[in-house]
Amino acid sequence: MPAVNKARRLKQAPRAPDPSTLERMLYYLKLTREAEYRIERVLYRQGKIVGGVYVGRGQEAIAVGSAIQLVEGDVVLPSHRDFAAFLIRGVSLREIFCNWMGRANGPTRGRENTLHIGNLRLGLIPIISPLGDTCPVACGVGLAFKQRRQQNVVLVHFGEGTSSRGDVHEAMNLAAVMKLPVVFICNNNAYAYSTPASKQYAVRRLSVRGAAYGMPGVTIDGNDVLAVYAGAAAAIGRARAGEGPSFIECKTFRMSGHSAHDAADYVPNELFEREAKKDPILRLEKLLLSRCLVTPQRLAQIDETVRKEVDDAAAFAEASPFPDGAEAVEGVYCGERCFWKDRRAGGGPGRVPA
Amino acid sequence: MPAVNKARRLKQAPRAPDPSTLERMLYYLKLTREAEYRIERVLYRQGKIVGGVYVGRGQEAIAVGSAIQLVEGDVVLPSHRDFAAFLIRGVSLREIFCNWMGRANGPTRGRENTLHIGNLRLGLIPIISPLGDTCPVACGVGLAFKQRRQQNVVLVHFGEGTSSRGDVHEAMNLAAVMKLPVVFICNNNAYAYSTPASKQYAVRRLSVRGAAYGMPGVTIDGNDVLAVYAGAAAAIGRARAGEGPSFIECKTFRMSGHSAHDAADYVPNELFEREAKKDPILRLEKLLLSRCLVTPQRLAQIDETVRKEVDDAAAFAEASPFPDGAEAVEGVYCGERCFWKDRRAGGGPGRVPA
Amino acid sequence: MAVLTHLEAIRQGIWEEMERDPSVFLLGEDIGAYGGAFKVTEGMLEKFGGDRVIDTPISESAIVGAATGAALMGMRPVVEMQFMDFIACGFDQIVNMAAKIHYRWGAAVPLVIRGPSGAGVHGGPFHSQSNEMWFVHTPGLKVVVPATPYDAKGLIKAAIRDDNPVIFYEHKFLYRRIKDEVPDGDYVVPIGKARVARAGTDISVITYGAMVWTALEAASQLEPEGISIEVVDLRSLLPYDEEAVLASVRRCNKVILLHEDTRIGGFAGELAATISEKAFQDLDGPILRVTAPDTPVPFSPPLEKYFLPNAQKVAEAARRLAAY
Amino acid sequence: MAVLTHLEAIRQGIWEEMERDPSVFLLGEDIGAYGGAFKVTEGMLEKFGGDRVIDTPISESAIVGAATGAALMGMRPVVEMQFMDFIACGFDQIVNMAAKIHYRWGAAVPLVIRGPSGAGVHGGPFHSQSNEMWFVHTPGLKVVVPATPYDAKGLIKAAIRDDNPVIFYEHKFLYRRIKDEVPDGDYVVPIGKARVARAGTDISVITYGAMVWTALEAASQLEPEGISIEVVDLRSLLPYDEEAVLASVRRCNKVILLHEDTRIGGFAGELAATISEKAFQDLDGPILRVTAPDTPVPFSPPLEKYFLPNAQKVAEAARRLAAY
Ligand SMILES: Cc1ncc(C[n+]2csc(CCOP(=O)(O)OP(=O)(O)O)c2C)c(N)n1
Ligand SMILES: Cc1ncc(C[n+]2csc(CCOP(=O)(O)OP(=O)(O)O)c2C)c(N)n1
Ligand SMILES: [Mg+2]
Ligand SMILES: [Mg+2]
Repeated sequence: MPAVNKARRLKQAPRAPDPSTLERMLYYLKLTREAEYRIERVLYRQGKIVGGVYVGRGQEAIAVGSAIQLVEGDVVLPSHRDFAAFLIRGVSLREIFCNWMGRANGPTRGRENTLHIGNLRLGLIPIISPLGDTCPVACGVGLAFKQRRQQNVVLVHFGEGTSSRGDVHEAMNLAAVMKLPVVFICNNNAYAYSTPASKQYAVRRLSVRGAAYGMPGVTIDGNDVLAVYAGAAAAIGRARAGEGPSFIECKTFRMSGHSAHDAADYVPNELFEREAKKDPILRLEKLLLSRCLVTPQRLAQIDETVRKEVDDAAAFAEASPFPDGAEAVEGVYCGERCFWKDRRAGGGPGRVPA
Repeated sequence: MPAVNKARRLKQAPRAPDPSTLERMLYYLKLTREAEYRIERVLYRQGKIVGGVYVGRGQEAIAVGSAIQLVEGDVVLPSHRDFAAFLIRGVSLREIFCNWMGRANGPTRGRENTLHIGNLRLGLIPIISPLGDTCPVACGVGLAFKQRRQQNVVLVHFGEGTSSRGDVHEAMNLAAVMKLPVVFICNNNAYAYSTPASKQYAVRRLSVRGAAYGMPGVTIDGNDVLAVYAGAAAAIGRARAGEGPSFIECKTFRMSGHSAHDAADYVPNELFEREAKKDPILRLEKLLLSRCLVTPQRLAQIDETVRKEVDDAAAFAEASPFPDGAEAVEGVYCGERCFWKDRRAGGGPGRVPA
Repeated sequence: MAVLTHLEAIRQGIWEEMERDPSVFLLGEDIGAYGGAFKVTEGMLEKFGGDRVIDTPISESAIVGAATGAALMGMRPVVEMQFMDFIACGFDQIVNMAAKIHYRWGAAVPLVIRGPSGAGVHGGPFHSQSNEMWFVHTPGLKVVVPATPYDAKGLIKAAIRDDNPVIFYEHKFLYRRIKDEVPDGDYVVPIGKARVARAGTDISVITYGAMVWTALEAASQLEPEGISIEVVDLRSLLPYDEEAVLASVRRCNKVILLHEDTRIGGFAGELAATISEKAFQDLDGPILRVTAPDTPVPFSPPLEKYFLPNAQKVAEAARRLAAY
Repeated sequence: MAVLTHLEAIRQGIWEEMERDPSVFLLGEDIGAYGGAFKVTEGMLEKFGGDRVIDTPISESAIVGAATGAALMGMRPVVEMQFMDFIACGFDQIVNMAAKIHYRWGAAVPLVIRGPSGAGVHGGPFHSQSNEMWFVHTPGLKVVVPATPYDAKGLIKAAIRDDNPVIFYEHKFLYRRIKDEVPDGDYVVPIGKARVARAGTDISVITYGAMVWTALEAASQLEPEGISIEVVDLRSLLPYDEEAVLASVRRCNKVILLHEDTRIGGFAGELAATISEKAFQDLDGPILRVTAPDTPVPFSPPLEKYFLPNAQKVAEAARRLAAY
């Protein structure tokens, strides 16, 4: 299994990943795909997951190609479909499965579901359901970096539907005015629940919004992990150099319903078929094979590792206890005898495990 | 005194005003200037106006050059500095002064102050203090027009400071997606209270925001009433033709403090001096004289009329009674025995007095 | 008469109003082709067309503001919040714009904002809230909280016909779990009139929304113990039926205030203040509250269960009070 | 000891905290060169520099959200709302993002949102609101409402040092009208402890904010009539000092709940519920409320005067209650 990115300082990130990074990206793509599959298509259908289930099938390259570049102290605020960001930053699959299944030993101790997992040590601030709210929060993270003359960056992901919300506007404007080290990444997967992009905005490319605030705006192929990598590298480089925020529109497609209970009848089947051909995992596999950066045997190994990891996490979570109901009333306030003491998440970001 | 615009239907408004419209515009510019002067520099200082006093000195051309083109059924949502819009739509100076002075016979019966005057018969929806809130409301007005296949338009004014608020974004996006007949007019007077435009946004021209939503965006000289007229005419024409919203940035300058108690020490004196030379009234006077569309005698006449009207309104308001305190608890809800019955403002816009 | 679920009753109410009055139209996210996240508006796009069933971008503030603008023009917009939790994103437009217009300058704002609220379906902190008190505390609004299919249909019609902004809470736990006979044709349940859901003599349980069913369950449990519970279903919180509340207190002389919402600043406080001012002489025991504790709504089933009031908790309070 | 106005006491408290702790910084509209609409932050830009006194665009939601993000990074942002009325524009970020983070995943959110609230200066419906109840009803927040310069300084310090989001209400009517001796150096008034502003024996008036002064005025008026009023200043509403409230009720046995905020859903309800549950036996008369009526705040002086509670209204209620 590829090692986790070493903490380091980069003035300017390279625009293209080295071979080991390429393999790590493939691994995370596959791990994400398999883990989400298990959650959405197996555990949910078995009734083992209660509550909403959202997956990022088909759009995994966005989180992978961007989060892979983060270093110690950086922060990411993923959307509800950026599973890979959590893995890359160092949240274990076991933790994630426990959270999804409401177990006591999950990172939120059963208070939250899905990817609502925060960990400041790992530089992760989770989404909340009111969409767009994380964009201003990302600005504040960037502001703290700037105030402390820290060369860190913040990535914040949101869907094209979310781009309609006022908070996204206020945040992008604030970031531009204050020159904050924030990278705004729009995961444009063509639908917001049942609403197609044509009913969400009236421009050809959302990246034109960058210019409206005074920051670079680009539209890239979000299913091409190398394009994401390059686009994110440029934006991260700008941010680290103190040149301010950027906006990246990643074009992709939601290869699932909005959530597990949604059959997505409103999406024409041709679209699914057309988009399936652009699958980011297949594309990266093909590339690595063609460049002889990976062998078919190695691919099989990765698949095997991934399957085992997911098996392990699912089994671990299923065997984990539910919280005691009475815990519900604890830990509303941060104070001396903190409910969270042993797993305290506060106090600024720490280090990504080396 | 020039007659009020006759109600009529226009597919495409002419881009340049005829001579009688030019004189009417001059009249409204002067009437506004004089009325605001009386309020801010006389009555307020005499302690006869309690509460905040905001004026639009120097930027009167924006409301005049746009509202003058409205016809029966159109609606305008002015900013807190668009005094002229109220006059042009047919609110009397007496009513406005009574409102400002909290009198019982003012249009809000003392419940509201300043230009918070609504009148649906006259197609006027007032601002509320939380800035930007009127932009979504303007969309709803436009939506009703569209649903009813009514060829009317909506104008909504807001400051460049207000453009930072999420509601403006949500409204502009909604209007573009739904192709609503809304004209967004940004009164860019270089300051938001003490905050200069450079701390408000990071682009050279706010009009670039138009393109970000998929609507035309132009920047024009807001101190040139003819430029405003032409810009508004184009946008209104588009809207009436069902071609959707437009965005007009009117560059101007706030020739006053933010409010009457603000000496605006934060504005460099040179700026005031430079901007004073661009005064919209002087410019229009000069133009009309040079084209022999008005004589110096006629100008003096207008000044005299204006002074008398303002004298009359101020005297009327001063002589008007305050409301009875017990009225405070009436009319919270619209119902059968409505407090507002006799002056009912609801039920769709009516006609502009011919 | 047909047997309808809570959800179907709401749908039928909206449907009939749209047939009756061409100025009624719907605005919200995914309400058109998809029929709404809970399918309340299913079939309406086909029936009433895209001019009257409008899918919007994700922008709650613009949605509420646009509805207000249309209402000022004499239309009767009915806004769906996909979950009532997200009403916080359109909050300013509701409390500052829509709520205050009539008082400020006299215009009518016939606007309904409706959507699913409440917990019990493991929705976590952002798909489970009961946030009615923000609006109960905003003069100029009306706040409606039906408990039965009959009331849901009659009250949504009253809300749509009302000339004021009405916030209409639909409890998602009731949507498909509660069924009842509902008259086919037109009827209206007036806003502001409570209903005695069950008559009793010993203790009055005053409540609203999904908790009406909890109170009824507790009443059944207590009957064999010889404790007679009266259940008052408020139906609307702003305005609320003070007379009905006081009358029930005067009948039973003991009172429990029950809501799913959290405790501090919940509606029980308002009721307690009114009762302890106006029925002080009639009280034979302390006023007890049964509410959710003051926390966000937790996700995991055991936590959520602990969080929510239920029949057992009501019954315990009633036993304590009966013994007083 | 120096004699400071309410406003100066707040300024001094913030100033000292900024000197003490480099992670404290200010964010808001016109707070830098201009020193804030009411001049609370005057001189701070010069003293602490542009990295710590930051003028923002007009975007309350971004301001609150950014402050939350900075707080998560270990900073201690103090946000100014130019008027507390505009907090509605950042509402969702407060109630959904900031308030719930600690409960959801354990991080600390040391954030203060402060600004002028309240009526009495003819500010009209949007510069006069008392909207504290929205936040009192949001678990995870703290809500502080000082009445005296001493408390204002000590409580703003406590708020800044608190690891939770605190909403800090400054009454604009008190800003320059109230002066008092305030210790120069460092002291903290703990959040959650009430204060007996005046001891008495007959009737307890429980209140907060500017109304503390109204209660004291009423108490003076009633003294010659032989009615002894105790005035309890709550200082904070979330958490609030239940013990102090109950102790005062037990001393006086009669109680008036007073606030400037409107009635339905106001804090008096919460107090009434607690008292009528936990001090039921101690009450010798109905619990009376003196509050603003349920309307927006009107502009014109006679209307605003009618709207606001005052000493006369409190005294009348007290006479009624004394005669009970
Ligand atoms: C403010 C707000 N409104 C509505 C919702 C309900 N909702 C949840 S996800 C979603 C669609 C989001 O679309 P998009 O931003 O494109 O992200 P995607 O799900 O496509 O990744 C909606 C409407 C919400 N969570 N928050
Ligand atoms: C949401 C909101 N935040 C803050 C304020 C306080 N405020 C009133 S006017 C103003 C400046 C407005 O600037 P701009 O939009 O440029 O309009 P201008 O006054 O310059 O015409 C501010 C900050 C407000 N009214 N509403
Ligand atoms: Mg999407
Ligand atoms: Mg301005």
